Amino acid sequence: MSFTLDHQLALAWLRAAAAAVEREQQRLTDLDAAIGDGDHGSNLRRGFTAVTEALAALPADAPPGELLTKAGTTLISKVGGASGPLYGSALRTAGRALPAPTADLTALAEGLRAGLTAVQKLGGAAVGDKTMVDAFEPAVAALERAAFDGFSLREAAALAAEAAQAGARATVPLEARKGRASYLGPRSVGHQDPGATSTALLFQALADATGR
Amino acid sequence: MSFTLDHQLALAWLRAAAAAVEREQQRLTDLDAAIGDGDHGSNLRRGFTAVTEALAALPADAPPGELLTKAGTTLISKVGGASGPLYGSALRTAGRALPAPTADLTALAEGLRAGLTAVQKLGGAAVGDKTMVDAFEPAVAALERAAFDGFSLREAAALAAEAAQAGARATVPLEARKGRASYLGPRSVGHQDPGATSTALLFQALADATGR
Amino acid sequence: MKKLINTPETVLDDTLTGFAAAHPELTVDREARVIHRADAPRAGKVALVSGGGSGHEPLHAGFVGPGMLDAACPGEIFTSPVPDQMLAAVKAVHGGAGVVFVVKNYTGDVLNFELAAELAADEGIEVRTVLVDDDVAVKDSTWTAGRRGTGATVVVEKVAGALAERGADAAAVASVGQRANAASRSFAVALTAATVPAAGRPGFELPADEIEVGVGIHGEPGRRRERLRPAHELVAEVVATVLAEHTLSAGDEVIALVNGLGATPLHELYLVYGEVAAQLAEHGITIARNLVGNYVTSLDMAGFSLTLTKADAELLELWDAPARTPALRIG
Amino acid sequence: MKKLINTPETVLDDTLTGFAAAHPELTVDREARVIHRADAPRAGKVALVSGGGSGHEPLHAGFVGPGMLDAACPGEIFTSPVPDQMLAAVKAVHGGAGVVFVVKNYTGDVLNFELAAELAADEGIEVRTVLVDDDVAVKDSTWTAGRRGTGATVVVEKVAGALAERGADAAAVASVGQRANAASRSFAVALTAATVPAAGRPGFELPADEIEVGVGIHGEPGRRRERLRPAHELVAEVVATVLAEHTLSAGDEVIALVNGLGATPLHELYLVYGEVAAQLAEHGITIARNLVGNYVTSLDMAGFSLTLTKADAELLELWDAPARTPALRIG
Ligand SMILES: Nc1ncnc2c1ncn2[C@@H]1O[C@H](COP(=O)(O)OP(=O)(O)O)[C@@H](O)[C@H]1O
Ligand SMILES: Nc1ncnc2c1ncn2[C@@H]1O[C@H](COP(=O)(O)OP(=O)(O)O)[C@@H](O)[C@H]1O
Ligand SMILES: [Mg+2]
Ligand SMILES: [Mg+2]
Ligand SMILES: [Mg+2]
Ligand SMILES: [Mg+2]
Repeated sequence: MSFTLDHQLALAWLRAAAAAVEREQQRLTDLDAAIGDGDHGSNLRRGFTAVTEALAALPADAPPGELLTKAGTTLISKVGGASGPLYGSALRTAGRALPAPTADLTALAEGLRAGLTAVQKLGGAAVGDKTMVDAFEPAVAALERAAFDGFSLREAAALAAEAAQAGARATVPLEARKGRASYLGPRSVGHQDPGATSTALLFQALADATGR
Repeated sequence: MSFTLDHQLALAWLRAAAAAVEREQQRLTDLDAAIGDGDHGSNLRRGFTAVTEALAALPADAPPGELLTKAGTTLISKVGGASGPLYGSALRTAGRALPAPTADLTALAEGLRAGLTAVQKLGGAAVGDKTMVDAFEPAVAALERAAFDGFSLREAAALAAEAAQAGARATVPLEARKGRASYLGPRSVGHQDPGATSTALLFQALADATGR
Repeated sequence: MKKLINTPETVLDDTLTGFAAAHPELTVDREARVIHRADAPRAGKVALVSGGGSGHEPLHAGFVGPGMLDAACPGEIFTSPVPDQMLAAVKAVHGGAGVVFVVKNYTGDVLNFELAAELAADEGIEVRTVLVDDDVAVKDSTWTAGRRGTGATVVVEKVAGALAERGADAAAVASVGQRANAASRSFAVALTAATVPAAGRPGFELPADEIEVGVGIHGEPGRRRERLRPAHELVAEVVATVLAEHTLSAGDEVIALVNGLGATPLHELYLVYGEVAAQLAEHGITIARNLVGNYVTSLDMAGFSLTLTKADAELLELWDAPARTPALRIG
Repeated sequence: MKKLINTPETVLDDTLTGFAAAHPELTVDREARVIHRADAPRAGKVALVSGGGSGHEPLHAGFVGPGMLDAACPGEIFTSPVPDQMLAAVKAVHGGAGVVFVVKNYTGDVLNFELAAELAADEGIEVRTVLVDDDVAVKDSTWTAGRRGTGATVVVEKVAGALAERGADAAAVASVGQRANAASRSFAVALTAATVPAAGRPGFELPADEIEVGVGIHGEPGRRRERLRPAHELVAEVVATVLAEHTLSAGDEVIALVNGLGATPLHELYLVYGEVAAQLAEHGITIARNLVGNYVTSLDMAGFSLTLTKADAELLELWDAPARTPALRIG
């Protein structure tokens, strides 16, 4: 169990994320097929397979920020679609913002806030637009609150995972205003956003990694 | 009730044929879809619709041969496919062979034999090849036998219709050697030939017309 | 049945109307149902005329133009045209140097073109015929209807059209067409059945994981049903089937046509072409020229056909000659 | 799912292998996933680069060649390519006169091309972008992702390509592309859904007598579901929808594209074109140029899109300029 984000934890997080994406690939694709183009699962799978390989090439003492940055640039280079640049920029920006050799909860929350800002700058989506931002924002907010309240990284990660999951579920009744689902207009209502769903997986992966 | 084929009877026959084709169009098409290309019903319907129109333009004293010839050339001009030239040549050849102003049973049998010969010359099919010849041949043979035995035209037509029908049914177990169905090889077995089926309709139309 | 049509009865007329609107560079006689070059008749040029049932677009109207056909006669869907159409076409394009018919080997086409040739002869116009019979799914025998005409039609119309354009005489034009046909073999595989508008439902029912092997272009079932396999394996079977009925050996060059049957996405056809090229290379056979796309289709059937024409210097030179038609432009 | 593929994972690579084999006149860098003109880079010529998800063939690779694109970057099926591809393309074709990207307006394409433009700028190469957003099924608004890019892409790539070929500078090439896009509106109707290989089943289920109206080219459902009606009525709705978002009036000329979505038989497209031409004529609008065929597809989706580009002398002149590409040859 880690109290700060170090190399080990960052590696465990990203590997858990890759495993979750692999496991949930079909579900993500099905969600995307309903209101998008049916490739979100295979997109992220391709991306995180490459991330796992890229991380293996990094030195064992690489700081966590370097791992996140590497993951981000790899996603940008391998995924394509909307989620590639968005997740890629999020991780790259977060990674660059993290201190070395380790990041405490406050630094992690700040880094991920920077990552979220990058996503919003690139994609122009606000909370309620039915995108990954709807899961990302509450998760980062939960980390920030937990840091302020003095929670442990492990407790904070669990809260963030819960918040992301709730945010993803909350996209169901929304009408999409960004991404492909927005083309459907009112017909996008009643479906959970695939990107918000994968964001929830990524925060659950962090919680799982801190819990080990 | 006619004892010879005159203008009236020829007209009634061809009209009954047109009505039968109209009525059985879907069945002919379905049979053709199974072992051919699914157009036999619409082909003959298009042809006999044109025949009905063309006959209306002939003078009321036109001999039966002229009606059959007209029907034949009309089918050639309107049907296309394999059945157009075959039925068209059969009727044209038969029509040209018929005496004027009326034809007795013997003359009719001779005329239709000439028509059948034209079909076989054009298409190269023998009995057993699973084509219209399988219904045409026994029908003509029945007419010839009936003429020899001194039957009336009406009795002869009924026998010919029966023979044609039996011939058509007998195509079911055959493997096609001519026409599109031959492309299927052994898979053509178990289906009734559409052209033999329409030939049976045409002889039934003659029987119906003589019976009125 | 889902189709972009008005009524099954008007499909051909409505299609011709659209074709005429889209191609003002050609003359479309909707009454006579003939499409011909606007500059016809060309004095002294052998006139190349083809036609057949509709539903195989762009065949044949899409190949009318300088360097290919002088005229095309479209029949009803999957139904050979009638002799009156061919006669009208002959009269429209005959330039005094004779006429060559390109006829796909189906009983209906053969008979109707035969009758048309007789009618033309009655008017003093000599007609020669090139019969196309490349489909090895059908065994060739005098006891049957013989091999069907499919993809090779494009090759025949291209090379015969090129030679006619150069002013060769009718015997030479017919002869090179016959040579191109004799040098060609084809085979097709269907993933789905075609639906004839007038029939209203597919010609056959195919389970979700099965294909028809050895199909023709008229929606009829093929020689047998098989499981769908990866493209690599499927192409291996198709290539082997074509080569078994061909006279190709290592060192030979071919013109290869990977042809979509109407509802096959282009990227799949390219993928198939890649397999074909690689597998022919293993046999030492080089693809000198190729076409990948929808050329001889079967309405909304998904699947492909492979046509291999053994090439020689003359055929390649005629293949490369300019053609300016709606569906094929070369040079 | 019935497709002529090996595995869903290898579809793009296998397709590229086939495309490379079929088009030796182009250079296919399978490692970098870039297709470019064999004579690139051409010193002093503005390089026109496009790309997008695969599954829309012949877009974009089919439009690489003299008179149109210098390079194309194919992404995975329905997935925008990655910035590394665009950067590799830029490096391969940049001839010192700048680069113009043609980008269809989808979040993924826009973001990835944006990142690529930044990477190119880092290497000192200036990139301009033409954003294509012609699909009126999507309301244009800053609060949404904006209109999608569909059929107009062909028009933009044609006219911008023609101007680049003539040696115009990057600003002029981008500007004429933007002008062609602004003059274009499109709308699409689907009869069947597309199946993404990796998904394995159709994007939506459509009853036997219903269609999706206002679909895009990524298999997504449209704005609403309707009964299939005769082509005449359906085209009337599509024409009215396009005209309502257009600035056309009687006397205007257009370039019209009746585009198949991948599994639509060509004869149906011609039939639709006939209706389009007749109905536009009723509005006093003349079709000056047309394309009828599969140009911007959506895998195995059946249906069509209509694109109308308001024409002027310059656009028509650029349209008529020579193009020598696998999928479009003009002049
Ligand atoms: N403008 C945007 N801002 C934030 N997230 C977005 C935006 N557009 C799309 N997304 C997210 O991306 C997800 C789709 O990703 P993916 O399917 O991989 O890419 P694509 O839509 O290009 O096929 C959506 O579910 C949504 O969460
Ligand atoms: N060579 C032939 N000789 C006699 N009849 C034939 C021959 N070829 C085909 N037929 C008949 O024609 C029928 C098919 O007619 P039709 O469907 O109208 O034409 P097509 O086969 O050109 O579509 C077959 O069922 C068969 O009876
Ligand atoms: Mg997607
Ligand atoms: Mg038939
Ligand atoms: Mg037929
Ligand atoms: Mg996508």
